[in-house]
Amino acid sequence: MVHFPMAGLVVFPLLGALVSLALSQRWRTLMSFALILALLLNNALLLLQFYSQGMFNEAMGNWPAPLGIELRIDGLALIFSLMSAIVASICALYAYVYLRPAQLKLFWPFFWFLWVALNSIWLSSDLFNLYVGLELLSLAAVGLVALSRDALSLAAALRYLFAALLGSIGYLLGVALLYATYGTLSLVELSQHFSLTLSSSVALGFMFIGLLMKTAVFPMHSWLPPAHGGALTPVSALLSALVIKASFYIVLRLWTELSLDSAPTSAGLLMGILGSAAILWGGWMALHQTHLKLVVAYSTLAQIGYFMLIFPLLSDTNPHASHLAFQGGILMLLAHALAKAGMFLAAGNLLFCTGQKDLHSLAGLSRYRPLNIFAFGLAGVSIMGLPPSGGFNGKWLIIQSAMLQSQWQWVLVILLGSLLSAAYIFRVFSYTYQEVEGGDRFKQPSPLLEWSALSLSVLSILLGFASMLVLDLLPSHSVVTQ
Amino acid sequence: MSSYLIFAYGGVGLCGIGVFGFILHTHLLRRLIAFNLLGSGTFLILVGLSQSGRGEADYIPQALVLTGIVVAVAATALALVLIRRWAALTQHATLPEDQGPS
Amino acid sequence: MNELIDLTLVCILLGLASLSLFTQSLFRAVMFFILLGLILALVWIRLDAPDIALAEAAIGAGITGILLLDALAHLRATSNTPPQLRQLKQPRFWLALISGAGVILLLALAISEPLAPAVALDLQVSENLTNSGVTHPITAILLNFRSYDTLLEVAVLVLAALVAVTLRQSDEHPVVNEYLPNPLLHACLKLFFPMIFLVSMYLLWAGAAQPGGAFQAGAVLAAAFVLFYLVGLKTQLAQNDIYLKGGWIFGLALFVLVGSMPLLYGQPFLTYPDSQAGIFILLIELGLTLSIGWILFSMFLLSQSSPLQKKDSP
Amino acid sequence: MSLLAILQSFLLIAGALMFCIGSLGLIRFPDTYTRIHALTKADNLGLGLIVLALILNVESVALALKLLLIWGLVMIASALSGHLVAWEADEQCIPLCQPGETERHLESEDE
Repeated sequence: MVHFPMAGLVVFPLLGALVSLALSQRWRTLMSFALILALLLNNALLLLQFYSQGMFNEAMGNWPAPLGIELRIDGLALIFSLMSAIVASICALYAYVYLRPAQLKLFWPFFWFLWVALNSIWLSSDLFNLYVGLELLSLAAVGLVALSRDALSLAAALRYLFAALLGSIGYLLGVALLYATYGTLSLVELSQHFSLTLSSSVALGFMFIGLLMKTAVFPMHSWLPPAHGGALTPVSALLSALVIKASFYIVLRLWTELSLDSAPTSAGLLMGILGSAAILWGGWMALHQTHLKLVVAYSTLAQIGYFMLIFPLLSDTNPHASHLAFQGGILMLLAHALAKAGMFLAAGNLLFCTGQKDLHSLAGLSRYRPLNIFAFGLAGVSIMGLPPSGGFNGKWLIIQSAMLQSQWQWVLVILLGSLLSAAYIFRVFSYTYQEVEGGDRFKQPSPLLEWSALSLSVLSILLGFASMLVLDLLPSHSVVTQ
Repeated sequence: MSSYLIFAYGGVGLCGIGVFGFILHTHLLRRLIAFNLLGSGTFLILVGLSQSGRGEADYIPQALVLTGIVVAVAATALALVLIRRWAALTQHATLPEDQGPS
Repeated sequence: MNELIDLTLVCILLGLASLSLFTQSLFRAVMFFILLGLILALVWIRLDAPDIALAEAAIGAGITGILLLDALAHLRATSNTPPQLRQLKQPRFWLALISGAGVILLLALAISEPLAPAVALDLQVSENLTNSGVTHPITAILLNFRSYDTLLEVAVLVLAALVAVTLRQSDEHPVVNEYLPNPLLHACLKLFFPMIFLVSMYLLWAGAAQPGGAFQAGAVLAAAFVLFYLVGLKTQLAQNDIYLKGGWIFGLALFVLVGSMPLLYGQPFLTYPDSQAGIFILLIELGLTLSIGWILFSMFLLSQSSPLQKKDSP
Repeated sequence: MSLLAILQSFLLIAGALMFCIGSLGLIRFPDTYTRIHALTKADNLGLGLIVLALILNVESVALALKLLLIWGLVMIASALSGHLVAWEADEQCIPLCQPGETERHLESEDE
């Protein structure tokens, strides 16, 4: 039974996909929720197994790497798997209430394939397997965006699809060069032989460009706001919270496993500059949107920028500081996943109340739908990085690391970005506090919708108190410098 | 120069042309063709380059390319479905931002 | 001499690629692209990769070509602006040119470096081939050593078909079977159908020891289904949602089932029982062939049902 | 150089020439019907010559029969596809070009 929990992360969602395609409506829903429960349980088992035996690998088909594909559970993979389990199950609950039956019927298989792809990416330590996982993820995400079937979301889906395809090919080009140079696809084995020659730099360059395009880092971001802002609400939450994290996760994995922190600092600097531009540009654009969901989507752009600031701070000269930056980045990623999912769900509820997309229509909601505004606000606290929240702890660790390495420019960027995010979130609030005449003319979302949004927001705050619990899962010096 | 390497360079050319076309064209079908060229170029590099390192057929990259081709076809089919639906709804085969003043 | 052939092939390849991107007529562009696929099949032969050549001819050129042509017929009514290469002042052109040239330059630089692979993976493949249940290395890699990749890849295919269903118009009528009422076609196809199925199954069977396998066989099967449809034979099966989706997931379900069986015996996911790997691989491949054929066919079929409303004014 | 080799190269070159002529016809002939004529006739003959050349070289009868089978199948397929193209062209009332006339419908077809 030792092999069960790890394979379960892939098998259960695959079963979910099969079941949701094959069964009739009632059984589909029932089985889907049963499988979600099974997956949550599975994650808990895996956590226990990890506590008892630490990091472990498993060879698919009993063929060890480099010949076969090995899955790996380490702290990072486990954190991301737990994160996706929590966010996905709450989003599924939300979708079950929110979507119309015809939409729900199509939502389930896409949702399950998305989860398969996410888990396969978190676990994989094989370059080509990551490519297949990425493609599965992109196609599932594109399908989810196209779920609402109107012209706007179709355009968004097409834009997203083309960006994602180009990104995947960039990644695959890099894999091709790396395989030709080192003769292996296993990340572990690659890290043993890796040296930063011309061809491997070119390979990594292509891979990073492709992956960052899929993550929507600053100059390659234009596909994200319409896709995330225009999709159905539970889909937006899934995309913003989880999907963009997957390609970023691969960048992070490559960077740390191949010890790129000892590479010339220009690469890290470039990533930092892109990140800073994303923070400022995303914040600025979020401040000027008139649609609520676009505000939240642009806020995602800005948040991606913070993750990028990890890279200039990872260096082998100061292991302590770079470890702080790594921990801070992971916390930011987690906090963003919870908070952004909560924010999107809350925004969806607000839009449901008013029936309009415009920010002006929010007037009066604070008085009549305080619970939703509260959920939105709690998520906003974490996004802005106010204490006590996961977002605050993450930002604080990154700032600490930047100060220790006296890279003050990043501190400045983070402070500016926080100001911007405070501005765009309070701007939304200011609309809701406007008094309107005519009393309560808003629709009332079902309590399940309200509470699922609130629970995610609360979790993002709780993360602020439980940060150490999460960070303990990471190896004490995950950025090992050989 | 081994024939493997020649085709790897051919793949490089295909990639370049593919990227050029992908960025230049606004017509979605042409963009899709460009993506497929890019994919074929990548596959050629993958097989050609790793075989030129060994000097004989290497089955691992060949198997990877087989997987890659199927994935590319799936992506192409998906893109075509989207493009058609988009064209049916809007009578355009380009994205709104590329349509320009008309 | 051989280099001369290779160089000629590369030149044809690049020429066709440019033509397929930059001819004015979209129809010709698609034609050049299909032609490119056929030339690529030759190139794969020259690269000692007959499996890929088969797949490229059947899937890359064949299926992609059919889908592209089919889409083209539906896009006729859209405003088709031909590529404007002469607008040199457009920043987009310069961006494209710089990116294209940059990619070529970087890749060429990277390729020109001498290679010294540290790991000899192909040796490991040939060492473990006897335990894999098949004698053809590529089938061994695809369905045993790296079967996890293949599992996810089949999921990608199912997903693509799923999007096609998602976007089907809700108000549409059932597929009108617009078959070709040509007596000669019917007569010849009756002759050909058994042969096509035979070829498909042969490809599947041969995959264990020679080039071939589930994907090539599936593509051939899909072609047979499309021909079935064209001559107006019963394709009512595909109208039924249950059969349609059941056909898609059959292969994937079988794969998952066989793959997770060893979990109950305390072995890793996707492990085949000792000395019976060959049978299980054949079983999975059979399921995959049927599903792949069905998926590719239903892609074609589903696209038939959403004809483009003709524009009133040009 | 043996007699066999000379015969083989003769057949191969002749076959390739037939393909060239067929392709030339495809480019130069004025309308759909004559183009099909060029393609189906010349290419079948070309393939036949090449198959003959290859048969001279094979060891087993089975292989020779396989080559012949390929030829036969391709002939049926090309006859069928040629017929279908002509039939469809006829359905769409694409006119036959009269001598001295240049193609008209093709320009409109490409748009």
